[in-house]
Amino acid sequence: MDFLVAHGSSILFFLFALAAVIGALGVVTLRNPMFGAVSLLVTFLCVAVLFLLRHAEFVAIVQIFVYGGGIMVLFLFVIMLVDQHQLMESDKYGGHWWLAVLAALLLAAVFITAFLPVSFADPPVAPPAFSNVEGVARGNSEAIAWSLYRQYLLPFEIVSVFLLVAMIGAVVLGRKQ
Amino acid sequence: MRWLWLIPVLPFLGAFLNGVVLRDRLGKKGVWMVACGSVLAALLVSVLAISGYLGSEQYSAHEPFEQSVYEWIPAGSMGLDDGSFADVSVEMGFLLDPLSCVMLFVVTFVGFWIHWFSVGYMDHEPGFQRYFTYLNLFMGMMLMLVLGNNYLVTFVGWEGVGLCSYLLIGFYFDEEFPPYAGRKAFIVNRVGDLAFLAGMFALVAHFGTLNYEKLFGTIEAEPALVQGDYVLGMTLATFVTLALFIGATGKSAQIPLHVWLPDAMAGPTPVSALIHAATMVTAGVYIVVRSNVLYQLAHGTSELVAIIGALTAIFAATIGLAQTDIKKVLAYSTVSQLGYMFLACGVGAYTAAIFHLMTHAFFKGLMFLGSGSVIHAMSGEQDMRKMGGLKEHLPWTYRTFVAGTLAIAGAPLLAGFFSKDQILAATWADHKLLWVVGLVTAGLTACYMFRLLFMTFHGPFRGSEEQHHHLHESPPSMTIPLIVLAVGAVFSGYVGIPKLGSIDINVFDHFVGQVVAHVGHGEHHASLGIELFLMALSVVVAFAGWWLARKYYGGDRGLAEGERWAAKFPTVHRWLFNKYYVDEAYDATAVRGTWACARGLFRFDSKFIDGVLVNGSRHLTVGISLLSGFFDKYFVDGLVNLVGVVSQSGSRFFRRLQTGLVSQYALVLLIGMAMLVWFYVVVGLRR
Amino acid sequence: MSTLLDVGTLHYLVLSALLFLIGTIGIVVRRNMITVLMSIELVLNSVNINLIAFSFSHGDLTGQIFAIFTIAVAAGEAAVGLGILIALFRLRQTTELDQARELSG
Amino acid sequence: MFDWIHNIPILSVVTYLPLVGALLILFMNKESGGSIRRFATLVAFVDFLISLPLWFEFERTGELFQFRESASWIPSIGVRYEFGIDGISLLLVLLTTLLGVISFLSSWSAIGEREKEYYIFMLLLQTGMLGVFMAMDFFLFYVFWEVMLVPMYFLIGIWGGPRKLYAAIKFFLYTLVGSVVMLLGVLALYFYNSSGLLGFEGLGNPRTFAILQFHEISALIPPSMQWWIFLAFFVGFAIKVPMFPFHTWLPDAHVEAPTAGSVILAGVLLKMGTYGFVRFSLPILPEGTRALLPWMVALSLIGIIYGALVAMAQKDMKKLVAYSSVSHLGFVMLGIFALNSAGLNGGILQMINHGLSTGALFLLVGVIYERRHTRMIADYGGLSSKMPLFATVFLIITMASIGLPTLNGFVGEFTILVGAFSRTWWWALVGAIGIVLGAAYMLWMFQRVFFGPLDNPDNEDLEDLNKRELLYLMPLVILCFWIGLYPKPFFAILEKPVDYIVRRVDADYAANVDVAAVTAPAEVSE
Repeated sequence: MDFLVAHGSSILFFLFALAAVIGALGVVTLRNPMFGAVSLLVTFLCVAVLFLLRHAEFVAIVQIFVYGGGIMVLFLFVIMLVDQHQLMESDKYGGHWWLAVLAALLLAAVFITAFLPVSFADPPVAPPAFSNVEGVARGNSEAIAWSLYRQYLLPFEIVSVFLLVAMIGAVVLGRKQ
Repeated sequence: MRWLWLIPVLPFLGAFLNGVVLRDRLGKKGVWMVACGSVLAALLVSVLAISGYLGSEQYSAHEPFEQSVYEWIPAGSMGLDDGSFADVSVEMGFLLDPLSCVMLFVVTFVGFWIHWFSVGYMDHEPGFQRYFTYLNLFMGMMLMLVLGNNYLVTFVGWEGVGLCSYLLIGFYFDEEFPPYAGRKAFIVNRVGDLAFLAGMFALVAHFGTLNYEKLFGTIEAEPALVQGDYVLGMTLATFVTLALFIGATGKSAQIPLHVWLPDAMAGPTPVSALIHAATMVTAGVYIVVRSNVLYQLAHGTSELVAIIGALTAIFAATIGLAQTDIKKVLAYSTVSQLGYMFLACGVGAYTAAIFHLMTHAFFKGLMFLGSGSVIHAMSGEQDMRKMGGLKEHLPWTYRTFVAGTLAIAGAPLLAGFFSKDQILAATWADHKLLWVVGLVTAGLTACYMFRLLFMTFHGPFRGSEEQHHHLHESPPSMTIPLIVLAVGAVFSGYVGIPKLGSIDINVFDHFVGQVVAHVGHGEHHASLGIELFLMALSVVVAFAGWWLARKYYGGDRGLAEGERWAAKFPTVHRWLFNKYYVDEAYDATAVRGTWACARGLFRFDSKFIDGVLVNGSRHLTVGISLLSGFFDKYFVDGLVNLVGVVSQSGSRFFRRLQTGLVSQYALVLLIGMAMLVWFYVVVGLRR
Repeated sequence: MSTLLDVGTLHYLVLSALLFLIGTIGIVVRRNMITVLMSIELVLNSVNINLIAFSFSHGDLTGQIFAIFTIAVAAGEAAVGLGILIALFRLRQTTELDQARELSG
Repeated sequence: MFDWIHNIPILSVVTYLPLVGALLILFMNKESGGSIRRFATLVAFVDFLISLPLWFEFERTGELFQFRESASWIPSIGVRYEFGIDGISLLLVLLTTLLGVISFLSSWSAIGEREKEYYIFMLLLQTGMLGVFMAMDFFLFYVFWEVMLVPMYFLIGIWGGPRKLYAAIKFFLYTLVGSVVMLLGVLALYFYNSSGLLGFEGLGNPRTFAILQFHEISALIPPSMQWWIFLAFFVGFAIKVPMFPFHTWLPDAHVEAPTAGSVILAGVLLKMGTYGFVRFSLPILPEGTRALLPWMVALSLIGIIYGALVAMAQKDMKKLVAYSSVSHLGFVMLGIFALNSAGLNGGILQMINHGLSTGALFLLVGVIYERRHTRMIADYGGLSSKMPLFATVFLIITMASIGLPTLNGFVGEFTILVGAFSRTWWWALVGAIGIVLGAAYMLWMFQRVFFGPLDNPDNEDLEDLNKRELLYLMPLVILCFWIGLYPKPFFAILEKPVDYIVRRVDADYAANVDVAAVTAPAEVSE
């Protein structure tokens, strides 16, 4: 029990990390995109939990709302729009899947060589910057709002314009001729 | 006198009304009433202004009346030749002194009568309103020219009359020749104007002003100012006078810029009378007399002026002997008489030059109008060989023409007699050789003028039957100006009766003499005995001229005698008839040269600058890329082919890279990314 | 053992790398465009994990802000990508990537 | 009466009004060409009306630069938003707004396709040009300088003649190369003023692109460096002027551009080069100017004669006028490099004159081009009888162009040549040959087009000028006469800025004038 208490967050991490990886593998391997989408949803939710573990509460909520809600619904709609029969690939993987796996392993090797020699100093508790607004503890959402609407106002506006453009683009693309 | 500025403005107003405001709205009558009315008004104001000036205190004090209207070109400050800085400014201003009085009167008086004559002459021509617009414009410009109180205002008129001359010579614009003649006149004049400008620049750069009174006052007070070394080994006076004289040769059709005037006869005949005989062409003489202070201080130029004048006089007179076109004869006669005036200027007889200018305006204007009347009667025919015996049909034209001919030939007691003799006397005193030239010219003048008279009015009629049927005397609107000018041609000489011993009634000399400075090279006077002798001699010479003309062209013998005479000297006749081939020579050198130059430069522009330099840099760029293309093709491709030959599977692999499959592109992306990350992270971390 | 259990930034990085690799393999090997799009979302998510991890490690909020932006961009990307998919489907009656070979050389 | 213009940022309003108009046109239906062109013309006209009060409210004897506007723009590199006009700019701004209205009016019938884009580009061009003349910050100047390049490129490239693409690309490349080299000069100045660069020491002043600051340090720049910067500026400006031998883009651009484009090109764009010399090269680099003076004058003189001679050989009216521009701008450059008040006064006035008369010539050529769709001189002849009014206006403008007294060209040319003569006598004489040649080629064209028999049957039913054409030609004709007869107001406006520039380049002048002012004070004040 002590072990559980002492390493609670670690255990949670491993659990959800494992689930996320399994979900991801599901996305890549499942033939039916409908199942793939569900599997992707699992990954999204698990990643949201992992965000929580790193004290990024606001991002976690956004992850659930946007990914789990918005994007997922979008995918499901499209999948339903497109004829089911067509979705079943005649041949699931392309011609060079082994090459891809090889390249991925290569990349993995690179990552490992990159990570191994580095040590990261992690703070034991949540950093104060995550919740402080001008030195007063308020909460993660307030801190993000404070930062987003002041320091990053221009990028924020640009992103909103970008979204507008994407929306118009999607509408134009999806329109019947 | 306060209304001096109104004099040039009135004709401008007429031109504006006729040309822009009314146009044809009031009909022909309205047009000529406006045109003639404005000139008449200018004439009246001129007379009032002149009389006002003659009665003013300024006149008694031998001072001119100057009127500044407004500051025209405040060009800004400028370093003068002496190192100081001055604000150069040119004003729009007018000047009334004895010289401009004479010019003013001649221009407005003769101008008015020629306007009147035109009403009848142009009656049946299209473009009536356009004609009078131009003519009024001309009057305004000419008045600016003679009234300006500085070189620049004079230059305005100078260029302006050039423009009007261009327009009026090219009046019959739907034919080929007149526009060409007009353009030729304008461009030849412009060559002269270039020199005129240079003279003005020198004056401005040295004195900072162009005002006549200020300039001449300064120079008269201190002649050394203009006698120092200036440029090209000339003194300032020489430079300026030379420049102005070149300008004058352009406007007054002197050698070598005389070629435009005979061609200018393509315009309507009253225009020839007004512009190319009485007024505009005398502008050169006017400017030389106006600048007499400078000319007196520039010996060399004065001599050149005299020589050019004498040369032109005899040169044009000889050409006049052989021409058959009635207006061409008169045109060469004008050139010749202008030569006389320059001869007078050159020998320092400035008043004589102006005097001759005035009398010439009367008798040459008269003769041009007379020829206009003849051409009118002959329905446009200008060739004298087709005329003859017109005196019965055109009695008034004949009578007035005789008066004019006698006047120009120097018949005793007519206008030309006095003015020409004054010039010859002054030349005798200054330069004997030039005097001989002048005297011979006088004989030639009498000869070709009587030849003209005989060929036109005497002998049998040689035109067609239709022309004969059509012959008629001109209407009174045309004969009245003839008579008025004939009176002038006969009597205008009496204002300048030469000084004979103690009897000095030469009003003109005293009047205009006021503007002649006495600083250097002045007029020499011959003694009384010699003067009388010279007079007699010139009468004899004129008589000889008449006798020659009478012998070959007079009576009822027609042209046979004259042609036989000409056939005796075929080379001479050909050269004279073709005007010494000067036009051809200019055409072959200057005109063609300029054109060749222009075309050559254009070719240079498109071939070299644009072709070689600009497009060359393009070609260079393209060339380099082509070179690298060749390199690619033969070297790199060669290698590739080698590889292909050695291993076909290899080349297939290369081709397969471009499958169009997104997944494969993504794969390549992935591999590339892996390598990049490896490079940055692993290699970078090691360092 | 304790180092392995003591979850730190390295763990997150490894997880992120794993998701990233799985995502890229999906992008490359799958022929169905919907799956490819979902794989792209996976990759973007792995990036977010990285950002959050480093944000925590450095004690700086910027990583979180950036993650939010990434999410927004991902949303836009999905919308446009799916739009293209629909258009392609109308044109070709298929969602398979090898049917769209306009880029073939 | 016009006090209110002091209370608003008048220069910005004048500059950006066309831009706003262009934005509004974006929202208009492209099918309704009529309302677009009316609206665009209205915008240009309002812009002209707003700019007019500047003429009345500009204090002739007041500060050098007036109607100043100043704001921080990019503080990290010291760029400021600085607007202001002196007398020279004032005249050019008014010329721009006036020619703007006129060229818009002339486009009504000339442009038939893609009208919406056309008017948008024209309005953008207006903004760019106005900004160039008003900017007092080199960076801002450069921005406007480049901004105006783009619409011009499209105007030639889309609405041009048969070889439009060639001409447009040539124009673009030429001017771009010029402006890039100019930018090098600007940067050299910038770094010299502040921190120094590439081995040379800077003056250590705060970083700035302010033109007046560069004027201030003109005496501190070493001569060798002035020489190089002058050369860099020269490339930029000489291409724009254009001076021999950088002129070959001009005939192509002029011939291919639509009428309004030619008018703007000749009337305003070419002036930017000469303006650059007056505003930058002379006052900032007096040493460099003096060192390269013989070369500049030589190129100007060659330009005068060469342009005139080449114009004589042209068969295409527009090309003839284009080469005549080379000649006329040679005069302007000669006046500027006479380096005295008379020369500069004349040079700047001649810039305006050339804008008016050559602009009008292009309009006139455009008028018959619209009717007959040919610009070849040989296709015409005897038009005087069919189009008397047109012939009259053409004649007046021709005379203005060849410098007939009482018309504007003469005042400019005379003043230029007086200035040149007093500097070195033969400069003026060589230059004056250009006047003779000018008469030759212009009259040759006039004669061949308007005189002679009307022998081409296609010309039988040509119509004379209509009301709209008269409306846009009349202001130019009136201005030609005004400047020809009473140019004093123009000289009065130029007096102060010209004095300022001459003082900077001619130390002799500064010393002498100041002495004169001390000894004889306040006698000639107005």
